[in-house]
Amino acid sequence: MKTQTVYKPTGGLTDRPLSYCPGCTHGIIHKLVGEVLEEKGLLDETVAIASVGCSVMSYEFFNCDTQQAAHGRAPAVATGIKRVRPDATVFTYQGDGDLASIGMAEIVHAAHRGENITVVFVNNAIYGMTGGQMAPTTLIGQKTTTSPRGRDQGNTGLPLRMSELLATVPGSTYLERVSVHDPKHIRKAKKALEKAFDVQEKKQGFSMIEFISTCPVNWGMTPNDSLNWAVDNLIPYYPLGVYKDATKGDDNA
Amino acid sequence: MKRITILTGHYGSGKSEIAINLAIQDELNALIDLDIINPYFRSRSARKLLEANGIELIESTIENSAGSDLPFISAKGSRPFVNSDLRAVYDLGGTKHGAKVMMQFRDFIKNRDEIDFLVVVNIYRPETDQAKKIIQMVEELEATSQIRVTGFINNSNLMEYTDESMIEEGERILKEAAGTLNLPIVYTFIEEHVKTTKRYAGDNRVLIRYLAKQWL
Amino acid sequence: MAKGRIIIEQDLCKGCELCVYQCPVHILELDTSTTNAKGYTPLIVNDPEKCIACSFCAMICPDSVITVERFVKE
Amino acid sequence: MAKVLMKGNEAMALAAIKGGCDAFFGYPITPQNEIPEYLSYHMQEHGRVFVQAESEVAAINMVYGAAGAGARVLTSSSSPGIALKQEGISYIVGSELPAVIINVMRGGPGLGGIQPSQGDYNQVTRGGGNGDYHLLAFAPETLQETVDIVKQSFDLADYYRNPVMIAVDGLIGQMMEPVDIDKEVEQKTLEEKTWASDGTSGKRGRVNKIVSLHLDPYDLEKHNLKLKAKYDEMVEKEQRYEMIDTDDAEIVIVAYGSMARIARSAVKELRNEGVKVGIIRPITIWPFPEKAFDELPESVHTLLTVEMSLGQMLQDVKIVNQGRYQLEFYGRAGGVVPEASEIMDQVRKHLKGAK
Repeated sequence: MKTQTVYKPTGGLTDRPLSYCPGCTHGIIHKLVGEVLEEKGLLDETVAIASVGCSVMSYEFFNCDTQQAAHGRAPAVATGIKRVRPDATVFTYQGDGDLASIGMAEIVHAAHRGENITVVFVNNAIYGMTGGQMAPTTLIGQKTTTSPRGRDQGNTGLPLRMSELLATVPGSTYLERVSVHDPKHIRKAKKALEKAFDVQEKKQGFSMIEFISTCPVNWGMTPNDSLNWAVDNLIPYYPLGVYKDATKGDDNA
Repeated sequence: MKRITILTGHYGSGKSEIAINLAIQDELNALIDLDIINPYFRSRSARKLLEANGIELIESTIENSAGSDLPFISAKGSRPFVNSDLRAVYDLGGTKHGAKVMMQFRDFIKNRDEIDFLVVVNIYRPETDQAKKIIQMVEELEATSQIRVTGFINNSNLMEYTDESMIEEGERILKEAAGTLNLPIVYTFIEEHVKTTKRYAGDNRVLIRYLAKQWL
Repeated sequence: MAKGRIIIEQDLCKGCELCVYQCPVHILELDTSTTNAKGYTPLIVNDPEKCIACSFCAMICPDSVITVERFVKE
Repeated sequence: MAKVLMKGNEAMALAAIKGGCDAFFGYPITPQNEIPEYLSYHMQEHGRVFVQAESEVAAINMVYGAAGAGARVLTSSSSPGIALKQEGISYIVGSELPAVIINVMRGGPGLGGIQPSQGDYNQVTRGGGNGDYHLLAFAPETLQETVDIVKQSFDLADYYRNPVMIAVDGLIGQMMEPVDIDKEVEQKTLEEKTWASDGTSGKRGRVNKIVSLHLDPYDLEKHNLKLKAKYDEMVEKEQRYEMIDTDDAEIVIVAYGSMARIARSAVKELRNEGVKVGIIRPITIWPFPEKAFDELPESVHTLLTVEMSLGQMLQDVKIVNQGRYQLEFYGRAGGVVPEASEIMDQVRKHLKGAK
């Protein structure tokens, strides 16, 4: 019987097996980025900026030119590249420790300058690579190796909401928070990424897609339980949706 | 010479050296160094020399912190505007950014006729090597200081390489700018080593490099 | 009658089971009788006839080990 | 081409444009502000890039990005700002990228002061960032020499795929001097940057990766040895220095940058008095010009190192000296600029038969 391929691994990623733990949603997000770039025909004119964290090795996986950045500095590195190669498609791939903690100045100012880049922000509320320490995005009560009794507001403040924060920055253009916990949301997340790269192609400025992600190993859960935990705990604190769309003249969503 | 001379111009045009020379040569009461642009080579570093000549130095650093780069404007800077007995020279920092400090004193200036607002020009500075650039600079300086420029100082030089022909070339270009703006050349400053018998536009003065000598 | 089929890169599978939970027709499971080259218990299809070629398994798979084909009438 | 009168910082900025600098990323700090100010106005005229970053850390990482994309990039700062840039500098070296860094030194440690200093000698020559690395580091003396080196440095950075630092003290940044900005400088024959990660993998037919991560220690050691080979080449080819009045000298002053200018005045006066004194003036401070010390005549008995710091280059002089000469030191710190008379007193003190 004749067959038609309806889903195959994207050429946007290399053949190298991903270095992520079983069930980690980094892999899904990588795939979406690869698919969007491949489908848009942008792969061979793209520069990816890998960051520090579990995605430190992502330069091995994106099938395009890539530069590896120091912890938190990816938006500055992206700025340097985009300013001298304005026709290239430039995106950063950053986790929450990288973007929301050490790289806070770089992300805010890249948005503030309206850099015409796309940021893929992976928020799993924990430092994965270094062994499950508390991140700025860790939920109140969430136990990590540096919040062993659960994150305490009095000691560490409340979790940072980056999409909301960047929506207040006048220079940002498109901000959306998505999740990849089921096929329906994966489709939606892909649409969001397409939109973000559209914004860049049209030279409309700074776009960021925040992905609610998981960390089965450091959360101490099975992959599927992790997805459920994210749905039950992360999404209520980090609601999904478009936080800013200045392409519609919406400056402060 | 008017009672008050305010020196402005591009940085490196020689304002500070000229301010010190004028203060000493004309036995002025005060030199007001309002340079908020340069961290070194400011006329305030000639404090000892000025005081030895009985010239009060008023400057734009907080007292006892001469090494700072805080753009502090001493209230004492208004004295010559308020006290009509004082003869003084004001040394501003370079460019329109240096000239904007004059806004701080705008309300104290009683009689503009007592003030010469002179633009120091060295045509061997690339930013002021053509009449049109000099004219544009004058417009910018007037806009940020809110004071009308009353004349030029020709300080065209290449330091130890200066010769008569350079002063003449400076005068030629400066006259082109001055003619367009209908402004006089009030002084020509001539490097100490240039032994010339020629007469140049305006009052001819010898320039002694007090600051450069002090450092190197 | 199967509407399609899935092709699994067995040796790349990390046995995370996300696809197992997303499969609407419940035909996926891990083969706990063996381990693949990486040491994981790999994915198998226990009832291929029920596959509806919906691609949910492939979409959720973080390691891109699944290709989905739909049968088309000639 | 005719000379013009320029301020050091302004001259370095113009020299960078003449040297083919495509992009500048920086952050304000005294006493180097005229560099970004000049470039903020003039880079645009040449269709080039100027960005004032949010911090020195961001600026150097922008440099890293732009250099990785194949551009000729400049940043400038002063001592505490250079300290902040060390992270990025280490990455640039590790990824083998070219960049030019101007350091207009001021007094430290900490916030220090804004007066001229040479207190960054160790930071410049030993690196402040992590790992085994070196920068090709120049310490010019006059504005003409500074301008020539800035222009050349873009070629040198490209040739070695390594950052070049030009370390001048604040005096050189702030002083006025006539310069011929168009004076010809030696150029390198350079290869095309086929390694650049610039988003042209389509044309190139393969993807490029700019990375300093090598998780396998053997692999990383191999990478370090590759870098070492470049440093060895620099040590062999790039040592620059000037021998001043050393032919019959008994005492030789070792001084660089502004300190060498002051030493020159001292030597001129001492020579008038009949004192046999000369100067070794390092132009590169990394590699340290050890060859200069092999050129000294038999008549030399003492080396007097003078610095606007409390003895940092002195360590290199000690290493090179290997016990050959009596070593003496004189330094002022914190932004105090020694006068020629102080140097003269020191020389007199160490003459044979003195005391």
